[in-house]
Amino acid sequence: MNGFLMTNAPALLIMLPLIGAFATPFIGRVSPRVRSAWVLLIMTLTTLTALLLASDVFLNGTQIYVFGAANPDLAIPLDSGGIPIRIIFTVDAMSALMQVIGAITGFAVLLYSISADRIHSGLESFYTLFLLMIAGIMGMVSTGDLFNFFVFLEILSISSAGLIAYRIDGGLAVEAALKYFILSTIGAMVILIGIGIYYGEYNALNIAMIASRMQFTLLDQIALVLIIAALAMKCGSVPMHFWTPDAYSMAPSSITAMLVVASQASLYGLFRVVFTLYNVTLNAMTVGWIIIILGVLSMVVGVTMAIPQKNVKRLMAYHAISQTGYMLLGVGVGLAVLGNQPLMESFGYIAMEGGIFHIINHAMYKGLLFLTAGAIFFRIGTYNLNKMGGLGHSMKYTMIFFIIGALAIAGIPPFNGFASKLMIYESVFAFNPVLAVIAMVVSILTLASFVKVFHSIFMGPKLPEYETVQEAPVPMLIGMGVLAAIVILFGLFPQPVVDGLIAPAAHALADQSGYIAAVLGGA
Amino acid sequence: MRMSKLVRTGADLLYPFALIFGLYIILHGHLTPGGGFQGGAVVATGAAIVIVAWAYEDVAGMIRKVTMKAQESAGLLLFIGTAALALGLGYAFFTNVLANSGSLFGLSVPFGPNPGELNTAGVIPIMNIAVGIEVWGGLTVILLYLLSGLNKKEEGS
Amino acid sequence: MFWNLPFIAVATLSLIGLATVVTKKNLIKIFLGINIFEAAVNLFLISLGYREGGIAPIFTSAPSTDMVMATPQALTLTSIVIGVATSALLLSFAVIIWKKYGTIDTDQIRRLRE
Amino acid sequence: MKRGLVVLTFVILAGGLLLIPALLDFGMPAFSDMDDYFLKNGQEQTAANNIVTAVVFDYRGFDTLGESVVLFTAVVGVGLMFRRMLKEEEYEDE
Repeated sequence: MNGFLMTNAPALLIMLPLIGAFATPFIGRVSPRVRSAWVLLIMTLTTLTALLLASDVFLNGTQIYVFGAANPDLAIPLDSGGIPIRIIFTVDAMSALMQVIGAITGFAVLLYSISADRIHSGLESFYTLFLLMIAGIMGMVSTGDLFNFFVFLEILSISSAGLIAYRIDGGLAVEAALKYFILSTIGAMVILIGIGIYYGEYNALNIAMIASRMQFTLLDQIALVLIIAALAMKCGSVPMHFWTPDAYSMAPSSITAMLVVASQASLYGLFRVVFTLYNVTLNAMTVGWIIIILGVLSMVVGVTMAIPQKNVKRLMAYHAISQTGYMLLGVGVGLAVLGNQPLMESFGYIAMEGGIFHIINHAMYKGLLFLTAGAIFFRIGTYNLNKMGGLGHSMKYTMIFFIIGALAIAGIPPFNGFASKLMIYESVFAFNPVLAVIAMVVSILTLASFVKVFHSIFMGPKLPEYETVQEAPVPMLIGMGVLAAIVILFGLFPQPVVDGLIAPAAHALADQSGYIAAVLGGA
Repeated sequence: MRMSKLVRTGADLLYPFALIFGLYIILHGHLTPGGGFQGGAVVATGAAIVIVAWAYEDVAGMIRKVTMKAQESAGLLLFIGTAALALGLGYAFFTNVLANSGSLFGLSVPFGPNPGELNTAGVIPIMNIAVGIEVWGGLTVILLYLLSGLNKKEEGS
Repeated sequence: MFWNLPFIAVATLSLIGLATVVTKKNLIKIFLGINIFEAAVNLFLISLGYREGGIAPIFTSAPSTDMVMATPQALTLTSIVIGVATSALLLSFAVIIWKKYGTIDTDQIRRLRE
Repeated sequence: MKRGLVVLTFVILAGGLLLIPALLDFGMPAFSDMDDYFLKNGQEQTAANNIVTAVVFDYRGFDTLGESVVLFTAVVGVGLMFRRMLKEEEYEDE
């Protein structure tokens, strides 16, 4: 039984949420309580599978799963002459890390959502789409096949668009969803053109196979530009960021926290293409600088747009853009010195680790912040900062969670944001001091912005219209508490996390030949 | 809006033919061009003709959203169940366990052109049927939803 | 390069589609632009698999075994179904927008801008 | 400024797309080993005469599952849009 689970964990990771999603409309007819229990059960099982798979990957190295083969470990059929012909899931340390992020955030968000979205209609469909979103994220981060990546990307964007429009809200939410969906459809089609170019050149769809045949011709450069542009748009980096504030602010808060993870799955795709598909064949300095510039622009533009916002979720969305910049900056610096082993050893790996550590930290604290915004909305019915005030008297726990999230995003010491930002500062300073200074200034501006938000939400006298406001319900607090606990834990003990999870992920990402060898065998 | 009697009768007459043609495409997916998606789309087109010819209120009684949704979910569950069949037998997800097995759809085929035999291809015909059921239900229910959404506006304004 | 006509058609069609998306103000026309772009991508995929003189890869009563590549056709099939699903959701968004705002002109669908 | 950005993206995209016909040869793929494998062994391994179906449902069956899921997702999403809303859900947020 254990062996069966271990072997088939990658398939189960997709199957469980899918079966859960297909059955939810039926089960939803029985009673809301049964439906909640069912969704929670499926999510728990998915989380356990993800953790099991991740532990397996971190202990025993990259796991592959071949769909449709008699033996799921045999990537290359004996008679095929050394080419993989089926869809292969390749779960290396980086994928496993992303799966853990998706699973834990999904679990916490679901706990929160069961209580927070109770008053709405159409909840069977809501949870169906939620599970499909989880399946999309899991598929995107674990697949080793480009076309499969595209299919899961589409599952993710369609379910996200449906969920962003969920509240309808006099058409506003639909408008935000429409904007997001038009952009992501065009983005996905552009990615498909890139995949088609690879297929036309190398007659392969498997990432490892294309990587082993990669010659970096002019066509490959076109494909690289198309894919980087589309994925940078999907992860909300600056030149194409304008969908982010709309979508993040109009979605239900629980979904916004998941959208953060969804955009990080696109970020993962970007890193996977650059590092695994191309690696040293591309001009690492140029592409690295492109990604660094995208990152710096995102950081600066995000934070400057955030400061004047009146809507608390829009403000947080602009901060999300700014934090995405840190990840791009860290990993971009790692890419810029890729192939140069001494520089890589001295600061390249640390920069990549910082960027990747920031992905997991960002998912946790930004999810936490969006959930607190949702809790406030749940009780007082508005996101407008000018209408809030004095809530610290009645919503103490929410206030504490907000403080934890805000200090973490600003990079204040005992929280996890500090740990990853410190790694980024140190390594980026060694690469180019100006970039490090910009990163620090952005961090200070973030702190200033959140101090202002904190003041206008929680401080001041109790307002008369919020006399009867109570603390958020317990399940919502538990959901926020899970994320807050992780934020504090990672902040207090960053070293074991970096050594155990982040460093293997960064090395797996940079190590193209290891990835190819895991699929194609040999080297 | 109900169309003229000529159109309605014509649509009713066309519907069984579309149904049979679609089912033929679904069932022969592993032998001739076509398959579950294409056949399902043909059947759904038959339903679309009926929907266009009759008014929404008439169609809502004939083709029910709930049944179509259930049909779609059932098709998907059959599809994923067929794929998971291999897991139970100790192979990887999506393995074609019935091909060349001698049982249902289990005749083997040698290489080269041949006239075609329906009882071949293992799980592929089953998956074709499952996908056909799903697409049939899915496309029809999308049409019904869009139509009902447009109808509500007319009532309101 | 006359023999590369399908690829030239792909480039032209995608530019037409994208230009429609960028310049038109009517939501339905924007969706049509997206559909044209999707059609261009599908055409691109299917032309990648063509081999000169090949027939469709179906062995039932096939006149020869010199066949075109099968994978692009499978990919195109997937892509078409995804396009259908996308169009359905986009159209339903347009219906809701029309019901709530009374217009499908993108210049007037600007209530989110703050 | 925004207009200029759009035009710039457009020109770059047009250049990239028009390079494709100049660089790829129609009807003469450089590699074809994966598809030759399907054509040669597909009939015996899957017992299906239609190799496209064999690829769709056997070799790349997982993609097809994803594709059906996309359709299912769209149906659920459309259903969500046209659901009957409760009274207390209708709020305008500033």
